Amino acid sequence: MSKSNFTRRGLLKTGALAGAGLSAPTLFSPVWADGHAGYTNAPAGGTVTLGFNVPQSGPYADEGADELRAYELAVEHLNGGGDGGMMNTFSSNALKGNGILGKKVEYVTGDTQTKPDAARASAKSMIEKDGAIMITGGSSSGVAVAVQALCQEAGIIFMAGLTHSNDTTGKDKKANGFRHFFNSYMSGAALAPILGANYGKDRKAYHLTADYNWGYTTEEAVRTSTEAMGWETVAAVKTPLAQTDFKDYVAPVLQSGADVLVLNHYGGNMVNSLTSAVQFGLREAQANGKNFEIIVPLYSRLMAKGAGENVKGIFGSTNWHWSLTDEGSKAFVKSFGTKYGFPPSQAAHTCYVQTLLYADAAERAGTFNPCGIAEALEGFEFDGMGNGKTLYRAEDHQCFKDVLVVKGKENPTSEFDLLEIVEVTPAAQVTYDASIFGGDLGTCNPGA
Amino acid sequence: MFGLNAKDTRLLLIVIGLVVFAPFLMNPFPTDSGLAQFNAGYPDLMQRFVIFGIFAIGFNILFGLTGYLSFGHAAFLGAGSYAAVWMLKLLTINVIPAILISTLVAGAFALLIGFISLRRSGIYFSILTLAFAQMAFALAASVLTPITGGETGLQTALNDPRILDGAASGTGNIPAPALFGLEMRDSWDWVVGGWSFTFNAGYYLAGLFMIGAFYLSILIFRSPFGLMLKAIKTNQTRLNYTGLNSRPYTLAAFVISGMYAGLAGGLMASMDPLAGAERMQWTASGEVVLMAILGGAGTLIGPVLGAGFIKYFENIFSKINDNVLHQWFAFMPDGIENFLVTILHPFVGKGWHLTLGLVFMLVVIFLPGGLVEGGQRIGRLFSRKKKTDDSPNADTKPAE
Amino acid sequence: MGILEIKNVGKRFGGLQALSDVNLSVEENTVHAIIGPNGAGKSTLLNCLVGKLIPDTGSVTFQGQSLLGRKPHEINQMGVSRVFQTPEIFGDLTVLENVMIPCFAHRDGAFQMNAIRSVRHQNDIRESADQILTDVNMLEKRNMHAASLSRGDKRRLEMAMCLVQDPKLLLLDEPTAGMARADTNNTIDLLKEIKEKRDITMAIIEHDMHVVFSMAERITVLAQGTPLVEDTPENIKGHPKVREAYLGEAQV
Amino acid sequence: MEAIVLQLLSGLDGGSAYALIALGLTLIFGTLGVVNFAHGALFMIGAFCTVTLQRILTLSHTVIDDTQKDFLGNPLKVQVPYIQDWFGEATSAAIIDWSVPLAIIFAIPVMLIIGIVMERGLIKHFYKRPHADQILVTFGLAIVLQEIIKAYYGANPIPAPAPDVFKGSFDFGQLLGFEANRIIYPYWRLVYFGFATIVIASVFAFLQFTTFGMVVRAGMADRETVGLLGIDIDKRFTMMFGLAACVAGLAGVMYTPINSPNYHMGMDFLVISFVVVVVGGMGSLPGAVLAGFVLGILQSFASMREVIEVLPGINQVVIYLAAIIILLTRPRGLLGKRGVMED
Repeated sequence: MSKSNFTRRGLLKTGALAGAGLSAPTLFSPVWADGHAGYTNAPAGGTVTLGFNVPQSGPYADEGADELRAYELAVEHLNGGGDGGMMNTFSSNALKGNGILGKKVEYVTGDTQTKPDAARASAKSMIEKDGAIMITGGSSSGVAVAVQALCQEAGIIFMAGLTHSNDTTGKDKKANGFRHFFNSYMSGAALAPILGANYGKDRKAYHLTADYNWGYTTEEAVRTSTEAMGWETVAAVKTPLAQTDFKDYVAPVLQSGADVLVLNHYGGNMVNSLTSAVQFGLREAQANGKNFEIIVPLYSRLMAKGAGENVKGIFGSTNWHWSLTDEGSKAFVKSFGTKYGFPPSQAAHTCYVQTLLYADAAERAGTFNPCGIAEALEGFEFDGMGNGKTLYRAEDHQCFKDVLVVKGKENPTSEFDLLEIVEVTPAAQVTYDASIFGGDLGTCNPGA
Repeated sequence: MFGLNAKDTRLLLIVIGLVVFAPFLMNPFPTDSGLAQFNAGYPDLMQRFVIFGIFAIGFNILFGLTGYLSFGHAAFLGAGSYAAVWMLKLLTINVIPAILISTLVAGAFALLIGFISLRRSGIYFSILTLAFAQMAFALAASVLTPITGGETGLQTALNDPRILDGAASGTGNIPAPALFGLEMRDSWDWVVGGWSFTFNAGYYLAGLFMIGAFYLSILIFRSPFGLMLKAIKTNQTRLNYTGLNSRPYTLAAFVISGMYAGLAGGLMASMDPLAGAERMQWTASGEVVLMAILGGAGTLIGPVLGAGFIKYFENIFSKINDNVLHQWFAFMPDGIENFLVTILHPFVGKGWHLTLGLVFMLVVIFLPGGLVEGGQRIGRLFSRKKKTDDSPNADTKPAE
Repeated sequence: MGILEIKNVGKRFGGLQALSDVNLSVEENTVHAIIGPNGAGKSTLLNCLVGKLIPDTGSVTFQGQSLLGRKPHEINQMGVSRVFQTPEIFGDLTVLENVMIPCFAHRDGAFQMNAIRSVRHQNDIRESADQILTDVNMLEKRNMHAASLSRGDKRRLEMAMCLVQDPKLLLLDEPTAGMARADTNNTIDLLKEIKEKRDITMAIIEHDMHVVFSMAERITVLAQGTPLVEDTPENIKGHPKVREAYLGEAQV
Repeated sequence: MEAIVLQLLSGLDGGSAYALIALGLTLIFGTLGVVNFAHGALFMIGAFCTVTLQRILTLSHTVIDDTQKDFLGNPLKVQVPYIQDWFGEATSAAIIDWSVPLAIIFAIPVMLIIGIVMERGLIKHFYKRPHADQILVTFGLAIVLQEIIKAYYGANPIPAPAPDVFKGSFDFGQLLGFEANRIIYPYWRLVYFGFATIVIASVFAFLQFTTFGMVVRAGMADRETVGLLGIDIDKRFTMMFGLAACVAGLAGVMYTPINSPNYHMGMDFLVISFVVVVVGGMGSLPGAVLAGFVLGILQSFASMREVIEVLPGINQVVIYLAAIIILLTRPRGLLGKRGVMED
């Protein structure tokens, strides 16, 4: 006897069961009775529900709000509203602007609070209560890994939002989870040549690393790729995630003999550590007869805004930036900017693209069955979504595309114009072997 | 019945009834109606209600009876969760060992922390417990990553050894925690008219534990041991001059309460095999304090109500977005619709924290005894009415 | 050899010599009063007896066993009970519960998970609690909240809580402080009654000469931390040193 | 040696921030007997006074610049602050540059009013209520206050830089005879340290040498007796709350260049400030200050690379570990009094 793992309210919502209600109520009918579709939350009727699980409270709430804007825009475009955005530049032409597989797209939202527990609770309520067929969003790797595992269990597709740790498609990868965003390894690989070219191959680096999983993988990636070209790592100090003032960690840097400071920090940590580093004069300082330099491996425009003038001239990498001039990016910036009055962030971009990619895969597979969608996404090559030609690699469900190396702009013209693109590192240069981070994809789980 | 007096028996029966019929009570609105947003009868939230209920009941045994305000109780919840997930990884996917071990581990942890912290009382005790819990949190999220999975949390994996039943897996999917083959996530739906009610295996297992936990807490409240604990809260000086050393009593209460937290953590991991460090953070400890005070500290049922209330807000209010608001008020003229949406917007969705903060303030200002006092006031209102309505009847009834 | 022997006790707080060279012997089954002007060291002495303070010098023995270094609850377990100047009771609990708690506190002092003990045993305890409440005339108030009692009733309740443990020595710290004359007389009667019914030794610290002279069999006068004189009430009344140090100013 | 001097400086700097926040918390607890979980929120509001002033100073009108394009390709709209029209470019730039110090003047009345309104409107009803109720109501208030700020200013940090003259660092090493550039410390952090010292000293002087302060100190010791003397202690306590709110707010104003303010910065400081207050001894002002510096310095030394290498994770827990050890060896904290908050 097969039983359901998750209830499918989505089906009930459609009225198909209104008839069932009229006949004698089937007491304790195990849900497999309506499991004929063969997968969790199979949409019946004219709508399909997507779950947008983003941080709405806590320090990443603004990033979450931007993600939500992107999702709303994507839903509008999928349902045929607005100017169509990237649907017009997307290399696959499966999407017609009539929803997904002819079903109108609806969505529910939830608050991850940037805590794995809360994110899972929120995702579960979307699956169990609202009948969501796909969950997407999030602004931290901890949340992404936790929700991805949940979706695997439940038989739901997870399209990761902003998550940069190698683990998401490495050690913790799952067959039902997909990541468009780049990762620590790619940051390191893209940054190293640029750093070498600008700062020379004889440098001594001092790492400050946020003391949690993402910090570890980022430090390792940057260390490996910079050491490969001749840099020496003087020290790597772990800083508590909850740290607000980094003076204790920044103060000894100059004495250490290092001439580069790498801040493996994100979000509030990055804003505060960079502010401290600049206060301690590191940006102007001289060491070993060279100019002292600061590097922030993962940039985000929202955080750059928080750090204000301190980002000027500081190198880092980013997944996407609104100043890209390819057709896809231009179309997206135009429809987002017209609707909301400011340019989208990289988190918004990744979330928008993920939604479109999911819808497109469903169209091409001709089903909402997660296994069908996974098959359609695996090894899928596309273009026209920013970042040039992109591959969704089958082995680890990681996207491979161009990575941007950026620098804090010296003379910004507006409050959005904070980063300038230094180099677009081609995908080939950041591609790695899928097996190096371990982990086991498992098999796709359709639930039911 | 059950060795309880009539009043307590009634309370226990009410709690049993609430747990058994929760799938109906929590889903009062037809699935298709606009108010379905307020339905809470889905497995995850119902599980959370009873699990946090257990946590709050346990906390109340310490705080409600002895008055010792622990600000680090989440550490035991976290320790229990980690222990449970490790059991699921190493031993068997069956939840029974996980739940037992998590309770014991939390108990041992509580014994250690309690033994040290109970050397002080009042706020000094609170800060000691807070310090221990914050240390546990900070270390679990960073240097203990190999044991705890760090910030990402500890999860089950495909290649876990699972000594007892590891051979069984191999389907490419991680087995779900189960009770002798009954998976915790198994659910049955019952559809009646526009309503749909979900009965979830994990919920009923957790519910069973909560009823047991509640029954035990009534026994403790009514026992001489409970009397001693109340005496500690009221007047420790007198207790000492009565020949009693209060320390073993407070320590016992602390350990019992820590074991309740461990049980809650174990159940949480059994329902959903993940244990994250943020379960130990001070905000999580603060949450259970708020649950107890909000519901009514020192009352039997209060903490359960408080737990349900806060979890309801967190899970239901946070999901109401502008879209939903527009749907509700769609029948009104556009101007009024937009006006109402604008008014409500700050309080729902991402503003759920604001509403929660306001509720805390209102409850504590107007109902010093928490939600239980609110219930009593309403009850009194009705009973007064009843008396005037049918006083002859009331008089003939034997007094309890 | 008295039931309570205090030898050469001294206690110093910073620059203040609170007690010096106190020698005192309380005979079994007597009522012994300790009087003295404010600041004479009466309370300090009492606190040294019950384990709240540890004297710097000297020794305190009860039935031949030293009390020094023992905690209050241990001293209580040896058979010493204390009544406070302001009654220390369990305000949030009912009168009956207040009396039940000392019943549970067994002389062996072992911590027991009383939760799992039989109901029958609880009934025994309830009986002895009822008995002592009858003795102090409070049976009809057994279900009242202790905090809502009058001051006199609180005092009575506190005594009941001490007596239910059948102490060998009862220490009373100004048992009539702040009472109206009628209440004071009631308390004196109660104490006398207790004394008649039981084998009990009482040590009373008191301000009110009326109480002292109507009850005490021996009186020690304390002045500036040291005993001035110890004698029977009759002799104390006429003692010139006492008049000078104490009664002269109080004019009873 | 240089490392130790530097870490000591850093510790004193961190300690001054702890001490300043803990001082206000202790003032409220000592005078009013209220456990104020909203104190962190007051610190945060102080910081947002700076942001608000910044916003007011940069209130702008739009000028369309055809020579530049915005991100959508339309002509760039340049925001021109009104004060630029009034005072000219140089003066207005200087005013905006100095907005953090100017915010002190702005924050004092604002914080006083917030503090007094809070005390009269809410806190005074909770003097006689159990500490648990006080915690719940002030915690609720803290959430409400920070959510209001979040609704208006967003969750992202907002930069509020120090005036240009305070950028850069002071070379302590050369002063002490070390090599150049070995022991340097940012000017603004030194300003903050000096500011904290002055505020702490003024609060002590105020309580020590004014009649108002004497009455309040007497009230801290024995509220009823002071009431019996016919002094309206309530009014003075209200002022005390306003003063404490001011101290917290000013700490927040001056803190903004150190860390960009965000809406949850108060909560970040809340736990640590309670630990500081309790380690110092509940109700003891010198205790709070002493504990602030002790814990700040310990934290600083525990963050040294050499220390972390020997004891991994020590930087995460040192403050709590110190708190436990101090409370176990000194039952009432460093300088606490008997019987305060022990039941």
